[in-house]
Amino acid sequence: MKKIEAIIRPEKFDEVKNALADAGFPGITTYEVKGRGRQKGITLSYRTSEYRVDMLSKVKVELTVRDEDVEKALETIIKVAKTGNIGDGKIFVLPVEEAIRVRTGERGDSAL
Amino acid sequence: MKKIEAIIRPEKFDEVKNALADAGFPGITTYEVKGRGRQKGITLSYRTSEYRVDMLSKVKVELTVRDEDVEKALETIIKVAKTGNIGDGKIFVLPVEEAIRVRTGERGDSAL
Amino acid sequence: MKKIEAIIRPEKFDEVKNALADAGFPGITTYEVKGRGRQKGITLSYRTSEYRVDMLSKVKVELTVRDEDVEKALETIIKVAKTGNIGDGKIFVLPVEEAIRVRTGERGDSAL
Amino acid sequence: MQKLSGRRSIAFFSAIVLLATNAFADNAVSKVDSGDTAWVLVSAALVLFMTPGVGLFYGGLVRRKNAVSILIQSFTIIALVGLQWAAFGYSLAFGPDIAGLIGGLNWAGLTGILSDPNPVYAATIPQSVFIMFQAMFAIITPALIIGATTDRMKFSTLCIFVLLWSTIVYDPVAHWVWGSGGWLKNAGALDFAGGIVVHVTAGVSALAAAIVLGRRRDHGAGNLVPHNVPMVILGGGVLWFGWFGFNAGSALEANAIAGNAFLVTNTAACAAAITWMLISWIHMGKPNAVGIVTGAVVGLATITPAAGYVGVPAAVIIGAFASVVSYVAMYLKNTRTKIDDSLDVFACHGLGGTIGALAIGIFASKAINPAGGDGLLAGGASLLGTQVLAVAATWIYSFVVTIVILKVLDALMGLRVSAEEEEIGLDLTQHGEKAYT
Amino acid sequence: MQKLSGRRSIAFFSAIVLLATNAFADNAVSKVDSGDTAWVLVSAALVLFMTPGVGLFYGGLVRRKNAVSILIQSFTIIALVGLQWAAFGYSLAFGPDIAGLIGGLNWAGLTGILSDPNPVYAATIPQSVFIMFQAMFAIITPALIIGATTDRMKFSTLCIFVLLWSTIVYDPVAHWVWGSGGWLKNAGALDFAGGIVVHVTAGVSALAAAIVLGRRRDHGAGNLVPHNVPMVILGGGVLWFGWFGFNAGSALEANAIAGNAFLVTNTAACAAAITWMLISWIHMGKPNAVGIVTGAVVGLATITPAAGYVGVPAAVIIGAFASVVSYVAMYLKNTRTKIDDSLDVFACHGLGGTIGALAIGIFASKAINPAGGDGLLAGGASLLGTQVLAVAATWIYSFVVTIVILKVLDALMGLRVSAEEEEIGLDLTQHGEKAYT
Amino acid sequence: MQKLSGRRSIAFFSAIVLLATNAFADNAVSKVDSGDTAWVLVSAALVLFMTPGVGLFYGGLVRRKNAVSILIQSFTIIALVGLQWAAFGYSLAFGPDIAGLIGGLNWAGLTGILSDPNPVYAATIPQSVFIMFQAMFAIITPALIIGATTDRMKFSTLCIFVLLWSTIVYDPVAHWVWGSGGWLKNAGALDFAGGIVVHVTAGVSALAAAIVLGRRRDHGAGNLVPHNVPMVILGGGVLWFGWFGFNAGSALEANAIAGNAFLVTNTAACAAAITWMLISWIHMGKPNAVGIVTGAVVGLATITPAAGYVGVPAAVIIGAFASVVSYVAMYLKNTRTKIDDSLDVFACHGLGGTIGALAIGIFASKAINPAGGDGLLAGGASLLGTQVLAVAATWIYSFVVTIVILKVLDALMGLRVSAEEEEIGLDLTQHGEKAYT
Ligand SMILES: Nc1ncnc2c1ncn2[C@@H]1O[C@H](COP(=O)(O)OP(=O)(O)O)[C@@H](O)[C@H]1O
Ligand SMILES: Nc1ncnc2c1ncn2[C@@H]1O[C@H](COP(=O)(O)OP(=O)(O)O)[C@@H](O)[C@H]1O
Ligand SMILES: Nc1ncnc2c1ncn2[C@@H]1O[C@H](COP(=O)(O)OP(=O)(O)O)[C@@H](O)[C@H]1O
Repeated sequence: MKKIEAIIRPEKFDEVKNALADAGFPGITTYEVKGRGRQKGITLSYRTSEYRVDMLSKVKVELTVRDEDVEKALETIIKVAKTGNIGDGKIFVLPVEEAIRVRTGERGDSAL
Repeated sequence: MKKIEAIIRPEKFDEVKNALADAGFPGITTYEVKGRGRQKGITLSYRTSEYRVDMLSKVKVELTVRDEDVEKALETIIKVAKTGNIGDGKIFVLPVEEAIRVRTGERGDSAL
Repeated sequence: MKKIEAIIRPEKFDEVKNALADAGFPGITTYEVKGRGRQKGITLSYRTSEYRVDMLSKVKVELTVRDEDVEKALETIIKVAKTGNIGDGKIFVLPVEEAIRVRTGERGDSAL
Repeated sequence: MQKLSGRRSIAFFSAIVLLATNAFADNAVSKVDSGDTAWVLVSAALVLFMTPGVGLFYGGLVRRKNAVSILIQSFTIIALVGLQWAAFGYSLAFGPDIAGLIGGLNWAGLTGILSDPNPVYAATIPQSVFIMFQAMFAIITPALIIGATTDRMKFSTLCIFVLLWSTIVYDPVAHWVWGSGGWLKNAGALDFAGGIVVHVTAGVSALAAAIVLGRRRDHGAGNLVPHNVPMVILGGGVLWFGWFGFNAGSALEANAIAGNAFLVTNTAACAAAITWMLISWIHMGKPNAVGIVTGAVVGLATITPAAGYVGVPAAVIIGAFASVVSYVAMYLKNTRTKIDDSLDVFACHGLGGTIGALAIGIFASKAINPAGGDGLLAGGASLLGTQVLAVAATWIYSFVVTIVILKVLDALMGLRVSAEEEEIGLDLTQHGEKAYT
Repeated sequence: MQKLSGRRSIAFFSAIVLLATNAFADNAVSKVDSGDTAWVLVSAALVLFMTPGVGLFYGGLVRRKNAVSILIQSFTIIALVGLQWAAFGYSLAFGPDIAGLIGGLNWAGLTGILSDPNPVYAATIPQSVFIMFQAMFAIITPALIIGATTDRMKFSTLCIFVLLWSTIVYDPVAHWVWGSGGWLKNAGALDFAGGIVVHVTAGVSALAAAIVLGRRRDHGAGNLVPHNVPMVILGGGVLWFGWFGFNAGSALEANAIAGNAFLVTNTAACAAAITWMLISWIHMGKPNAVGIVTGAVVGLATITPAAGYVGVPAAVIIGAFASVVSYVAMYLKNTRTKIDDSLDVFACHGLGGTIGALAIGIFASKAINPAGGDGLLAGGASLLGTQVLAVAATWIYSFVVTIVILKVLDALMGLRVSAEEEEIGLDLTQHGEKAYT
Repeated sequence: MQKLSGRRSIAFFSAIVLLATNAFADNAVSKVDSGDTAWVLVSAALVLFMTPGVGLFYGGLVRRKNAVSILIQSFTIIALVGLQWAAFGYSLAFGPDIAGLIGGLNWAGLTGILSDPNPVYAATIPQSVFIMFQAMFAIITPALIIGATTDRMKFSTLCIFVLLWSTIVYDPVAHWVWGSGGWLKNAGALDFAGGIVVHVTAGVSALAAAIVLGRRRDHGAGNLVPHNVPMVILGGGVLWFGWFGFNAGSALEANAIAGNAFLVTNTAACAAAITWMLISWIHMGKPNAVGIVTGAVVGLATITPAAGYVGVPAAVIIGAFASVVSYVAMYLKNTRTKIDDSLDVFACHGLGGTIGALAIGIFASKAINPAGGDGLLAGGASLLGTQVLAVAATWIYSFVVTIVILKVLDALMGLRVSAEEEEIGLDLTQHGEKAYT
């Protein structure tokens, strides 16, 4: 099993969520995070001043999938999350040694 | 070392937290996340309409433990987090290569 | 590639963020988390009562780096995040199998 | 003077006294009654407070990314219309009549007319106080409309729209109904506190604006949920509080008519809130909190035109009936149409104002207000017809002129933000700010 | 008429004048004083605003998952009791006396009694205004109780409870103390603005309700911390603001008694807030913000019955003393009992109202209000006894009847939500809404 | 009595009547006018409400970790100064004059002076009402200062500072300008509603405090962004609402002067808000929401001293000009100095009050208020000089004495929290609370 961690634009989240479900990945966990990368940040203003905020709001979507499903999930996410502009985000793939369904105690792929 | 990531019902969090401490795992980090799985989501209403929210509030509890403690920690969590209903959550186990205590610079198991 | 997860004091975050950028690690993702460790928690008061809150606000900084950069990143974080008091936090290092830049589809080290 | 005035006797008597005590009088403002003045001053302040109240009510209903946007829109409208009113708005609405259609610009700039009462409108308070009380009505009316255009309208265009709309829609209609010589006033139309002038104009214009603007890009996606329900409830509380100034203040005296307006306002709001609660409980299995507050607002809007003319039993009927109609209208809008009147301004205010204005034709009674009229139940056959005329004229005028204004603005400066800006939210893109950090 | 009235002379004179100018008078409402009417109208609006204020104060104190629930409970109570009051509540409380115990239903529906003053209660304002002012007291009282039942009571049962409680507890006690012919009023009991009628009934009933309902499932777990302290402070600010209407409005005239009530109200609140701050600073090492606001509310509640009868020094003593007692009571409740009066309604209002009502028996002085009485310090020996009687009767009656109502409702429809619903929170389970998204 | 009084004639007449009807009069309070009393009672309540309003306005601007801190500071100041005022503050400010500099302690404790009007200050309302109206001014003034000291000042020291500052700065300056016999009043200085007494003292003292305290440790780091913009806008709405009591209430009668003050207050706020919006739009490319609210507050502060003396056109000029000056001052402070007047109290209130006070010397006209004066434009050459004198004296006195007080307190108990406490935030370290959980 692999864990896919995709950091995406918040405004793309609904699309990614739906695309993943359509592609057979209903199970996801999401975080509201702030990120910095190559993107310059945004300019906010307060009274007479402007200031740059370099930590931007992002959504991190996390899903653990069977080894053979990794590519499909990655493609699904990239397809809808991509705008072509800096700040589209990153995806990381990590090894997972075990998965357990709390309700039943099932382990391994069948717990996903 | 392994990292245990348990996604549980928010209302079970206090019990899990206490159970882990009792079982010898005081060190935990938690996230407020939203998740979707087999659970159908909940129905919210707004004026004359109902709508389904498929991303539900969950708590993710994360703890890094020594290899030999993994099973004990898993059992502890499952015991209290389980209600038997859909939405009880999932636990993932990931390999951890190194742990460091910032205060002392200690590394490895003793940093936990 | 390795993923570095550093759980630090919130008040140290700005310093850590800047130090990482200066050390050549602009790309980071951060979470607002709550954590418990050896730290006793803080005492809050409400009307006539005091109560201890054992889950304290922490910031988790996450960055994926090339294998050869791990030590440098760790040192950078430890140097500024350390106060010497209990509650300074922990750093975990996890293996990452793949990284992808959503915008371009690049993979591997060059996606970082 | 439209109101029952037990104080006329005192005013008359005071006049005699003044002849005798003239040597001691500084000037002739002695017709001013301090109690009435105190009440209308407070009422003006209360109505001013309603506009941030609308902002909170709306602000809680939108998503986090547009919260600053709608709150600052309502706040800015205070400033825009406040200036317009002083510059020429008051004069257009209440100035010397021109052909029953509009006031002359004689009082533009508000100089030289402030201290003495204008007995045509309010005989016992300085005209400055009447001007300010009316200003707050002119202000809140466009602030209601923004519930229909939220989440997608350019801030710059909105500012221009508000100024044009106040001038071309609000001021004329206010003149027709309330201005001395206004054609609807002359026809005998009754609108105690602005059911027609405020709620019908705002509600119908909101519908027009929603149609011209088109839907939000993610309309219907089911994620358009209130971001802050406590803020909605607070806004509802501020509105209820301020509405006493709105309705009971419209008596323009601190007298029994004001007392009646206060009482029926409260009662109608209660009846409407409970009715809405019960409908949503039956329809959806749970009593919806936002719905209960919405019901109260519908009740308050609906009783507004009638508050000075009807009694307690009528108030209960009016409030309850309005909730049913408004609920059904929202339901049909959501299920049968694609119109994105985002926060249901039309269903709340357009229908509320209409129902209330027509209800006068049924329930009004001279026993409650001799300066009012007799509706059907009190044997007055003609009033309902007049009310229908007034409402119909206002509907048509508001709808058509709003569409024209918006089409012109669309051509000149564009109405909507870009798709990307809409996705990111108006707070960041229009104001460079985030609601919460 | 209970109040000192320098205006009686004017009223008398006006009467003569009216005979002379009768031809010019529309009717006989000329006894209405516009200044008094303005003041009581405003006061009624202010007291209405206090109920959402209570909602905010309580709403900030509960956890996030129950915030909508308590806010909408307070809002809904406005609507429920507002209707009940118009239907029969006012008549039960203030209608023609039956055996000193209750008003008759003669005025049910509020028809035909609105325009003229009812000189028995307030000689210079239309009765409609008196009715509305009193309505707001009837509304806020049960809205105080929900601080004891929060986080676990079924919304449906709460609605029925409120209607029954208003009818069987509030209306009778209001009649006893304030109603013409009420047995406690006849006995000479004094309660200027509702220390007995409002705060004792609410506080003691809250205690009863907390006992009958039982504790929250996670009571004592130490995680019951305020979810939004700014909301608590805002609520406290709204309450302080509105309380001027509550207390100074109870003079029912804009006169020196109102001025005194305003002044001692403010002073007692200040003294109580500072006292609480100092106690918490000493006791816990830090001045607790929620505590400072709580202290102010305790001071406001405590001065309420006495506001029209005592002077500034007494106000300082009363406020400071009330904070000490309330603090100790909360501390003992938390450490020595298992009672879950969740937001300490009893300690704030039950004890506050009691202390204030008894303080009248000590500090009241006819030098301040000739229509009041003389307490111990002014040489009046009997007043304290009467006050003890009034408080004791109200304690017992409120406590017993509340328990009976709740036991009956428990049997009929159940009082508490299920354990699972309580865990998930009332917002989602009772209303299908989330406070913040 | 400072105000135009068409009611003097009535008062005189009433006096005659009273002779005739003396037998029926309870006492001699009949000079009290119920309408004026109602208005000033309400105004006092409105000004009280402004202090939590300032708390919200400031609370939204600070970071999350200091939100409770600043909100409870403003709340606590109500209690501290409310008590000080009753104990001796009122007497120092308005008591029998000593050498033009300060009032005597004759009225300390406020006994025996409450019921009758004090014709020197307000002839038609009980002195208790005047005392309370003035109390609210004494309260809000130090509550403005905390915008400069936020995020770093110890709560204990702040409490002592507020008590000392009220006593040594506010009370004397209030006496100079408003007290009977005050030297600036005698010199003919005009300050209708506190531009000098409130805004100049607060703004200049804030500047002094910012300098003495030094900067926040992370000042300039660019992360000092408002944590809750809706809270800022709500605070701005509450302030606007309350300011009608502040300014129009300062007429101390419900008359045409009050009406004028209400009107120009609203107009100046509108002009200032729009001006700020346009400047920020041009300067930064977007209309800043916090800026629009800030502009309104600047306009309200600036018109304050002039509200009873100038007309509508002057109000527009004053409001717009003040926004420009305040904007530029903030910009220069941020770019050219290291001063950390954190929430720009000086630029808003110090400059606003100064501009408004000087504007009187230019725009005032006896045509608007015979009890006022004639400025340059009305041919009055000397008034401007007097205003300059009053402003200059107040600047110097406030600045110097504030520095002295703070230096003494620094030596005795320390001004700032520790660096670590500042990092963690004042909510946790000073109060043991978190704003949101
Ligand atoms: N090395 C990294 N480790 C962890 N998160 C990263 C890293 N680099 C970027 N991110 C996350 O990805 C987001 C997008 O990165 P950015 O560099 O702006 O986009 P792009 O890859 O399109 O240039 C950042 O906001 C941050 O949250
Ligand atoms: N494949 C997955 N990857 C990551 N998180 C998941 C995955 N599947 C489920 N989850 C998380 O677990 C939670 C519970 O899952 P759900 O399927 O509802 O429960 P159950 O396993 O009892 O059927 C979800 O809300 C989501 O946060
Ligand atoms: N075993 C663990 N697994 C995951 N997170 C941990 C673990 N131990 C500690 N933490 C996190 O690190 C934070 C700091 O730990 P703590 O023990 O208080 O500090 P220190 O290491 O200086 O003694 C905790 O608040 C928690 O978020």
